Amino acid sequence: MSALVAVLTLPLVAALGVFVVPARLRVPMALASAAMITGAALALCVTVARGGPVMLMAGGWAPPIGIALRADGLAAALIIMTALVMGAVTCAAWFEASPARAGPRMAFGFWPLMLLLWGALNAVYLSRDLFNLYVGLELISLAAVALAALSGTAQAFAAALRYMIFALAGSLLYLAGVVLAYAAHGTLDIGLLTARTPAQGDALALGLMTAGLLAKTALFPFHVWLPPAHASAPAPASALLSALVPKASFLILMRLWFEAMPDLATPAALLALAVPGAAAVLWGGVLALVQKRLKLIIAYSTVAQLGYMFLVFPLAGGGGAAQPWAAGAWTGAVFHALSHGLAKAAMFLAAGIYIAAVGSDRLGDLRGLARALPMTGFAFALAAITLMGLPPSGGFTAKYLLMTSAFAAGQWPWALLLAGGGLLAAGYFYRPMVALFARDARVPLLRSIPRAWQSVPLVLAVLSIMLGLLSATPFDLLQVGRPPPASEGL
Amino acid sequence: MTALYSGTFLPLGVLVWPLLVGLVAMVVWSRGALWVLPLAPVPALGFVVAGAPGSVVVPDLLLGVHLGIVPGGALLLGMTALVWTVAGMHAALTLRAGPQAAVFAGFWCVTLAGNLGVFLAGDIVTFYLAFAAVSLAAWFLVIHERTQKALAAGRQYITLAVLGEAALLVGLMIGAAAAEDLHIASVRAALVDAPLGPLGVAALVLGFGIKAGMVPLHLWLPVAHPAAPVPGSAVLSGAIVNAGLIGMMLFVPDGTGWGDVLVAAGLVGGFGAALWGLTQRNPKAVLAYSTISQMGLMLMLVGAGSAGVAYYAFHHGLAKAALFLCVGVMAAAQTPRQRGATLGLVVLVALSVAGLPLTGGGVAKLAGKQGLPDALSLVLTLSSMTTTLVLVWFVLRLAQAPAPPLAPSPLWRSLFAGAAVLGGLALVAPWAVWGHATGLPTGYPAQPANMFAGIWPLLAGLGAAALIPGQRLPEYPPGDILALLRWRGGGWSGRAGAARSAAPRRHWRRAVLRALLHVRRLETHMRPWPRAGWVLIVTALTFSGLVLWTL
Amino acid sequence: MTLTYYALTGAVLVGLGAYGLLAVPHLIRRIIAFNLMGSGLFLFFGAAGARGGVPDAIPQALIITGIVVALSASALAVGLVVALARRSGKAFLPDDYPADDEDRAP
Amino acid sequence: MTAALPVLIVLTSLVPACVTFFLAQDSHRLRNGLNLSGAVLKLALIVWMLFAVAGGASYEATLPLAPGLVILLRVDALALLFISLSAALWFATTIYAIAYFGKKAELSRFFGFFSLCVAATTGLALSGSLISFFIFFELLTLSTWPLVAHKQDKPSLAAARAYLAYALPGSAALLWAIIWLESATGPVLFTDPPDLSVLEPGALRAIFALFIIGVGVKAALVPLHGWLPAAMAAPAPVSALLHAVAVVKAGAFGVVRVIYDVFGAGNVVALGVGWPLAVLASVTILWGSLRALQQDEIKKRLAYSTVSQVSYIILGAALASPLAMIGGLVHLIHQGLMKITLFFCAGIYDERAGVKKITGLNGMGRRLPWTSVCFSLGAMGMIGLPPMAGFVSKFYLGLGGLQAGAPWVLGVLAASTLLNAAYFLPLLYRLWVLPAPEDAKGDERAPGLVVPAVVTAAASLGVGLLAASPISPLSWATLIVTREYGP
Repeated sequence: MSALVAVLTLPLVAALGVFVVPARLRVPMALASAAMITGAALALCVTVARGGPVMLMAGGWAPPIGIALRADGLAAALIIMTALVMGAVTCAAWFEASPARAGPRMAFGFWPLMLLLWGALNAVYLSRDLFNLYVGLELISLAAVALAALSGTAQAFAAALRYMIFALAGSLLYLAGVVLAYAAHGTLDIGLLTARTPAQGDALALGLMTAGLLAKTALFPFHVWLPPAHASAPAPASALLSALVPKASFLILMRLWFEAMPDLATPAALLALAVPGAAAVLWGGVLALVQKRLKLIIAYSTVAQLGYMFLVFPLAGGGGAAQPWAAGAWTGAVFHALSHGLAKAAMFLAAGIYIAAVGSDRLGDLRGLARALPMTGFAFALAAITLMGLPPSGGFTAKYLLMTSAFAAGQWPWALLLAGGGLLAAGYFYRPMVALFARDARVPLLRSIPRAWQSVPLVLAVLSIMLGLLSATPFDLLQVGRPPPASEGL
Repeated sequence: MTALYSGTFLPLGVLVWPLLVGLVAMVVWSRGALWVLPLAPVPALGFVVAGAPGSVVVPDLLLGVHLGIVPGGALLLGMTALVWTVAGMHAALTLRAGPQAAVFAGFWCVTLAGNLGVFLAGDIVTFYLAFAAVSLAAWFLVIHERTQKALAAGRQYITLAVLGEAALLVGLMIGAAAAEDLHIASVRAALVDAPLGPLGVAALVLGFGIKAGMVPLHLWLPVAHPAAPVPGSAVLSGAIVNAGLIGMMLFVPDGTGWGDVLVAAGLVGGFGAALWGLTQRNPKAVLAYSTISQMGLMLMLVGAGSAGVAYYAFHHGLAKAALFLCVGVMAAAQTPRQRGATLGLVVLVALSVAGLPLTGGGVAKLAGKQGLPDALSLVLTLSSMTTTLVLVWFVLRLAQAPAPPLAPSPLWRSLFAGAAVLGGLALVAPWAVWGHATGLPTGYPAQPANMFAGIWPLLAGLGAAALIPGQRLPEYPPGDILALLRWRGGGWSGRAGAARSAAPRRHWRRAVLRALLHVRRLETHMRPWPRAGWVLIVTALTFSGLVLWTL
Repeated sequence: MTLTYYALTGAVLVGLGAYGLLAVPHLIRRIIAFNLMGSGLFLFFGAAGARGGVPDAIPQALIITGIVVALSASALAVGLVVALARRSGKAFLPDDYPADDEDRAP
Repeated sequence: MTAALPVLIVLTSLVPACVTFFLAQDSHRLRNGLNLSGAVLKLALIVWMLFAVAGGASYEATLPLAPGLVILLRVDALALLFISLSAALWFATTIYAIAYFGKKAELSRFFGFFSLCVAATTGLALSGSLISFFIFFELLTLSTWPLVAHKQDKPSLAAARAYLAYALPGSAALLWAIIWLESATGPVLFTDPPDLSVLEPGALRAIFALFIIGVGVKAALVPLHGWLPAAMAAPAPVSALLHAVAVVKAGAFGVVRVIYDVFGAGNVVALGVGWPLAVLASVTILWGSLRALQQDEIKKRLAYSTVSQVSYIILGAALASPLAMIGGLVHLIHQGLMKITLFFCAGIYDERAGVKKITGLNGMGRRLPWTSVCFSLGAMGMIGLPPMAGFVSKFYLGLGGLQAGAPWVLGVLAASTLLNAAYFLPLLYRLWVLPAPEDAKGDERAPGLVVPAVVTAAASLGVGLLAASPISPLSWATLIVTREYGP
């Protein structure tokens, strides 16, 4: 209970705090609060894993009047993943975002924005109220847009604005859906909506919300804003944008379709959700193949990886009687979200190190860096392994679960897509790997990279591998408070 | 873990000793390598003199090694050991020492071990091992001179040898699979009515036939003999070919029609080869053809199930080795006296081979006729004619061989002694074992009928030889059929791999790249906001619609 | 009855905003269009909330929140537009994003 | 203890790998000591377990990833056959590699991945469930890539790319097959073969095909063999590793596992997928030999000969008759010994005499006698001459073919014998017969290179000469077949 409150409030308080404290205290405070929030997140996870979902009625008011917060396994898993990524990003930014190097805007702006984002994310993970979710989404978008603009180049501002427009449009559509839902049912609480009497407007409401969320999740074809925004932001910011932000809106999608209105899920609609996902896998993969800049490759790989998660909608329930587990697809999708978060953050942080080292992220300029910065290269490779879904990484577990349920559900084309996507990923991560690995005249580094900094992405990458190697615990955690459709199918 | 070996160690020692000697020759004491050669066959000699006692089983070795004298093997083993001993001395005296000699000595011993092995092997794997050793290691004896001629001959030899090995393996496998046992006897028995029996026997005949110089598989023989150094050709013709013979005797089962095949091939070889020998100029080539014809006769005997094959081969091995050595002796002969003496020895041995009554050859022919149908025994009688012809021709060629530059050669005596020993043994030794081997009364060869049957074809042959105008015989290169089908040595110098031009695939690659760039341009067209906005709205409505209408 | 007017007005505002958001390239105008849409939605929300003439407290609370959020969003957006205009001299998105721009390192 | 042993065996190479990565480039002594001691320890453990397992013991360790996703390490006779080979050859190769590289750069990386590769192979050999097999299979793929690319020059990188280009789709196919199967039968353990009746024969055949494609890439089955000759750009120890210790063997081993532990020989025959595989293997045998005949680069020729030889194992497994399987299994060992000898020697010719092409071998027998003798022994083994190891496996394969009612196998074996002779004898001919050119140089004053070659050559002679002895690979293979797959 208290842990739940802590993960909600601590980031916001800290965000305010870093505003007011003098510059030299900023970083220490950020680090300290990050540590505290991570601790709280861990505590919350333990309580959820031990004692089941944690409910909290804000101010003791029950819905529909009050606002319900609920930490189930899904939320807890995402919270802990967020905490890990945030912690790592904080450490990386500590090295990178010093006024001397990154300029005052970054040095000042990054910390509050990061903490604000953190708080908003946790709020979205936890809240059970559609309007609350809207507010959370808006906060996330604002923080994210601002983060994207932090590097302060015209390009960055343009990218940020494009992002903003998509985000605003998305939230407007979502809001419209919320309004319709309220007009129809007089409540916005997910729990109550599940038990509602279906109304005429539900379809439209759900459609509007879904479309808005797709725009925010940057699912194909709404991904166009993502690569420029992620590529032009400072590396730690890109890590946050790529690893965490899309997950929030995806989580809301899952809550909508699996918990609020599972009765509206028709096969056609589910297909309509999954097909763009498949398209994203292929499209993002192909575009990642032709990029010349490391960060763009990573960004497009995000576009592709987000697509996998949408396969959960048609595949859910395809557990198959033969399997010793239930809700394979659902768990697999979440596993994918988690491992992708960790791995993608690791990749962007590694890219940040390279940029700091040679001042550019063009593949041509990265040649031979593996020898100068072996740990970073290793981290990049490990993250790539996770994203390709090779064992024994979390990505592999996700892929395995998804593919199994694809076969068990008799929808093997999706399995084909999963396999092909993995090969595509191998293709587009091979180019940077070779560039880093090439034997070239050692490039003189602009600045020496401390081992501590190098170890940050490594830790994240190792975590993403461990997620697969020790996937039993997270697996069980995810089953806590799992919605019935996750196992029975939509 | 069972005992290391059971039985008497002797047979194993007979085989291991030459290998040790060879190792010493090749690795330890390469300067004096050639001088150890005569020692290599000594235990084998002792073993035979002791009556080839005992057998041994070494379960751990290979797939379980069984050693013991094979039926009819004692005579051949003894003969082989003798030939190798004398030839070894000859080699030690004539060949130049040096690293090459070391290699020669080493493989000489391996060949010897194999050659002895085929007469001792009790199971097919050991037999196959011995056979492989004798036929492949002999390659080094052929190419020892390293001349173009020798290398070419070696190439043909090794090709046929490997071919034979492969065929042999197939045959043995079929037999073993049918017998579910590795003993030679049971394999032979199983081959009769095994599902793939005919194929197996055919493969075996092919494998052994190549070694035994069975027409038309004899191709290597007339080419290899002239190319090899004198002692080499002596063991090739005297001893090694018998490996094929013993194979035929051991494996080709009776009453499968294969005997007739052997008889037919033997007849063709027996007469054809002898006559073809007349077209040769090189004395060693002539001898080689005579060997082919003699082997043909022996194969015929095997096919006809004669009891005296081993006996016949015993004599022929000694005699033929002696003749080949005489070629070397002749080359070392300086004075006319020495040449005369050598020729005398040659004529004696040749007469014996031709089957002069009361000589070793004569009695061998008589022994061979035991158990033969009359027609075939008549054939055997007649064969003396052709044999006489070809040997006369050989003597002529040898006599006309150019005398070497007059340099006092101390070797001649010892060389001549060696050859004389073998020749003498060829003449008398058959008598020594006559009763023991054939079980016939000692007086049998002296009976008038047999005397007559031995003498008249000989005289006829001599007469024919007198009529033949020596110089106007046609001359063909050795290796009759080979001359027709010139075999190209594939893969002897690694041909460059098929150079696939990389052009098309590079083009293909470029096409893919272009396609990717198109995709990229498409992406930039998707980026403008208004389009995306419209798509967004459409999506929203699509979802609502889908949900509405499919609900 | 008035509620209907509210609702209709809201709908009209939303439509106007949507049109502006899609049609006009100038960023400030797009922000205004966005605000139009937002206010339209809130208006509709209020109307939808007070069904049966009974004013409902929740929508109003939510609307207030929403307005605050929208305001902060507009503020950030305007700030960004200004910054972009300062640097690139124009308040438009470079919609035809040249492909080679991507390859320019930050 | 029984649970600890398998893990321990994997750790003996995994720990050196992980430590080596973080060693400084110039700490040669520490690195070498580490790897060697790991190898020795592993050998010791294996020898111990050999006796234990012969006595009927079996060791098992499980690590559950997620429900149903278990990494299961299990020591059975078949696994021991493979790891004893890979461990022994790992030891030899490590010594060889230490001598081969001397004090070159990037050695920590090399040995790190080298040991990792062996760890993966060990895990693969020990894995008792399909999924853990796949996991180690992938780990093997990934840890091999840096080794192939070790030189980091253009050809090496191209080779490495080719390797991945073949390996990754292959593993995709493998995963496809595994998941297709497990989605119907649930997770598959090798100890209790799955109930295949839940799938219809068509699907089963498709799954089998996918399995074969998946492992066939590593086993270099034609037409999936393209990467292997390309990988010759790698340094000699890597070639040895690829061809004898780890990669290709893993593929062949996989085929055996799939046939005997996943499908079961009976089903393979019933489904009628055995003989197509046998035919494919035969085609590979012949095709590899034919291509080898055309190569004038020693290592390329050896590579193609591997393509051909490894399919003996697959042929034996596919024929699915006891004798054939004995032949195939024992060839797993024999081919490893002979081929690693050949690659050691090829490396020595390259390093000590600068000879890469066949034409350069003329007269090398005099200059590098030990190497050349080893090379000749290996070559004779490949041809299948007794008493070399190769003869034994070939003999059993032939008998097995007849036993399985496939006499055409004899034809394949005979043809392969002739072809092997055709492309190996010329090398011996050059080594021993042809005179060396005047400017020829070269010596073998590098015990670290020569001794391993001599040892492996002696071994490949010994296992053939003592084939019937109770401690020979042949008896072990017989034990496997009679005890675990016997009727």
